[in-house]
Amino acid sequence: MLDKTGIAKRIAREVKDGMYINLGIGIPTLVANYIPSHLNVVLQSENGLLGIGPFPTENEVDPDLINAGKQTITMMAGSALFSSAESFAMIRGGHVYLTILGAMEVSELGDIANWKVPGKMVKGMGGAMDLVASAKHIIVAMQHCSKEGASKLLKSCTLPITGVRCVKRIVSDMAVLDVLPEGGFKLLERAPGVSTEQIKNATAGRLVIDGEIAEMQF
Amino acid sequence: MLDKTGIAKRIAREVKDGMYINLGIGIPTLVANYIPSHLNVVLQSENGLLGIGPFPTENEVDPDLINAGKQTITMMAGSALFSSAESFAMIRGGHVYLTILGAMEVSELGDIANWKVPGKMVKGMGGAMDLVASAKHIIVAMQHCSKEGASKLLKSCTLPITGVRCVKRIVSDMAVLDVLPEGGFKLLERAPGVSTEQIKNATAGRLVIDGEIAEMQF
Amino acid sequence: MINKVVAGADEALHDIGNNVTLMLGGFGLCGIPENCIAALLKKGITGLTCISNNAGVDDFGIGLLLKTRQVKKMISSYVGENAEFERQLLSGELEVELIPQGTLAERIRAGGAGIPAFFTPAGVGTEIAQGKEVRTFEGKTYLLEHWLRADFSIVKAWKGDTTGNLVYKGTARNFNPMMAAAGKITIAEVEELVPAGTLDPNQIHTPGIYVQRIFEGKGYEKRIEQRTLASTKV
Amino acid sequence: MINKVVAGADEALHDIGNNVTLMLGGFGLCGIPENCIAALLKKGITGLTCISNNAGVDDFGIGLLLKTRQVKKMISSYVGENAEFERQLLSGELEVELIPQGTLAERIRAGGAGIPAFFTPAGVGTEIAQGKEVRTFEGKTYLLEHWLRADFSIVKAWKGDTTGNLVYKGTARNFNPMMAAAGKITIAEVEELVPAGTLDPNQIHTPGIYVQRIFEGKGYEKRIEQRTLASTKV
Repeated sequence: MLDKTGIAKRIAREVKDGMYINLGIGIPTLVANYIPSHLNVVLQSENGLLGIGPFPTENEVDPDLINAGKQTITMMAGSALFSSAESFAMIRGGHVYLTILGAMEVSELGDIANWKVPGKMVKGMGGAMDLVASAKHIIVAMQHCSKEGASKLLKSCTLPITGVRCVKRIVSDMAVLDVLPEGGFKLLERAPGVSTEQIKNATAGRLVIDGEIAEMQF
Repeated sequence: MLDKTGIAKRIAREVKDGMYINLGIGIPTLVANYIPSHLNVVLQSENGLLGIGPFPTENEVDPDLINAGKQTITMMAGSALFSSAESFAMIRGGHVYLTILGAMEVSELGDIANWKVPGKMVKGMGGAMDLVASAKHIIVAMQHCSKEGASKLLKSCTLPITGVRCVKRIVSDMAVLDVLPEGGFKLLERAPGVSTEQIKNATAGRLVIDGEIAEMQF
Repeated sequence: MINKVVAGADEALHDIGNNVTLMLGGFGLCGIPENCIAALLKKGITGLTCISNNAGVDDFGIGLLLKTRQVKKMISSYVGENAEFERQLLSGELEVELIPQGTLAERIRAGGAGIPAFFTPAGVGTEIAQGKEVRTFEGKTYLLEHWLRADFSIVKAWKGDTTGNLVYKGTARNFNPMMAAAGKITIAEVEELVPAGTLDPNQIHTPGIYVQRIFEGKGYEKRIEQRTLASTKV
Repeated sequence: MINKVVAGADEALHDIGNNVTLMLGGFGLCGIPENCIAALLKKGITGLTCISNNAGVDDFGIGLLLKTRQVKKMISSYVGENAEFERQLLSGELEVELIPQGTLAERIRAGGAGIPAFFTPAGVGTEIAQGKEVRTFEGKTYLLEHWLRADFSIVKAWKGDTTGNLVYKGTARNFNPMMAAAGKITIAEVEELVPAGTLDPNQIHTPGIYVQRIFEGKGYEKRIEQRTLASTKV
């Protein structure tokens, strides 16, 4: 089983040279730490920045420079700042190639639910609905099952959804899976020490297993 | 009868302190020369400038600074430059209070025709359709009649129109007139030496004359 | 040029009454109009509909106006960073309308730009789509969304000049430029007010035409919600 | 960051073929991509659909491509500053689609921003409205207009950096920023190319994400259509 860092490390391997990427709050933010330094990628912050740099030192802290999670940040050389309208023009227009975000549930058709639990306090969708409706490629970072052991990879989402048929790939604590265009989770890799059988038992939606499934490499 | 300069001078009297104004090509451009210097007004150029200044001296000429008529210009202190999308956002959003433009015909309902003469070379509407569809107040500078003596203030336009029910006031070489909300040209002022009778004969659309009409003052 | 300068937040807000619709710039606590929020608090007007991406925290930003029950309704994309907000929402004292962030930004931009409605893909197939026109263009489905405008827009900039031209700094720009254009009356508070002609015309973020009143604010706190350092264990 | 630098116009246009749709920045002859126009001329590709506010003059700008009959169709708001254009139009050799300038600017902006359609008041009741959906919002009538996108967008900026960030100068900005965002491939030629990190991130007009290729142009003529001086009798 992967911990949060493990999920982030595995997702970092999906990053290719030249990509513009939006990282959601939580595990996705951690991905930035594991992107190989030889790759030239640009991280977008939907509150108005292309070129997120590392967290600041005490001296570098600027209250006028935060990411979408309201954390203090720095800028890379070659950054650009802009308004929220321009930021989402960029996202909606398909210019941000890859979106990495968390999910509470994903359906076998690629629907994602990650913004609302009815009966609990609702904080809002922020930019998630725009991001999942717009990005060319969407990777989800999530736990395969709830604390109670219930699968979060479902036939159809039980929670209110954030977007329809948009998730392309899932990296969970147990596996890497693709959402097939015709529906279904295609198992690509097992997390270290996790068996195909365990993944089968933890996946409520249709799971497609084609031949021998290798353990993931980092 | 007013010449072009006279029309421009009379229109300049319509300008009030604090106005943002778009001036069309031709006579409207001349209006800038006669706006009293104690008035604080800002001239907008739809190709991306707020704060048009006077024409440049030889040394000030900058090919990267032109107005919508492609003439070299200068900027006032406090100017702002922007894109064409922002410029027309400003116009469409009603932020530019007054538009002054030329017309080939105006109907008694306030329709304006000024972009196309069928059978002749068509140059395009430029920004005129956006301007007339958007400005809060529209003043037209025009000749009352064609060279052949045919009225250009009509019951309805014979040329393809630029906008419907948008003209509020007309300053012609013969008169100042308002377009009434219910339709009709209300005569407000006569040009020096022009009689009410002459204006009547030169106006094909419904002309409303209420009492004695004074000669215009400059 | 036209002079828009007023003495301060009280004068800028002199004609604002109960039950108006306000836009307030900022993302989280970054780029919020601190002086005007303090003046609204002092003025005590109520029944406000606030359009703002977030709702502040318990003791800062719009959170202050929530505590005093001056806000009737919030129109936002992400809220609930504070306990009082949650209490009022759950008890039904506060109305909340949640809008996807990009749709919120574009609806405000449309308000300023005279575009009454546009199509966007965000929220298709979700509960956000309920009651909205759906249409397919080139094989993809979109929702029709309408413009948002306000009685008053209150924005915060880094620098501004006497004619109302504004320049923002860093990610404090966020919703401020679109809101500046979407207010019937737009009030700008700036950290530094300079004479017309001082700012480079080529580098203006908000042209002065959108701003009716401007003043130099004071005592900016610029609170940080998540102070995260290079040395922080995340 | 990502390096977008190419050697020059020929390399930037290496994969452009016949019958593509091009956007070309500029208003009149102000802010036009002179180097790329020269390269297109040399390359001799034909059947071009050019989206550009104007069509140049007889011997400069897009007028050069008209003379060589490389342009099949112009989509513009104002054309006909040149005799050859008029001849081709009247003889039916050249197609022309005329669009109100603000609608043209916004349709291009929509193309880059992923908005397939929006409502605008320009052209209501005119021949421009023929075949278009008409709808009333708050008592005013609007037309539904669709986005415009291009296979290649070719823009001209004052300064640019190696990651594609652009800064324009004066009214040479005009259509360039929206076109930069609306091209599948966007090529930027700049008067001065600087290393990433040189331009102030707060003062970028076009963020580099929109630009795929950038180069420093040379020999800019910047012809003036109407040299009007303070001393000119207008």
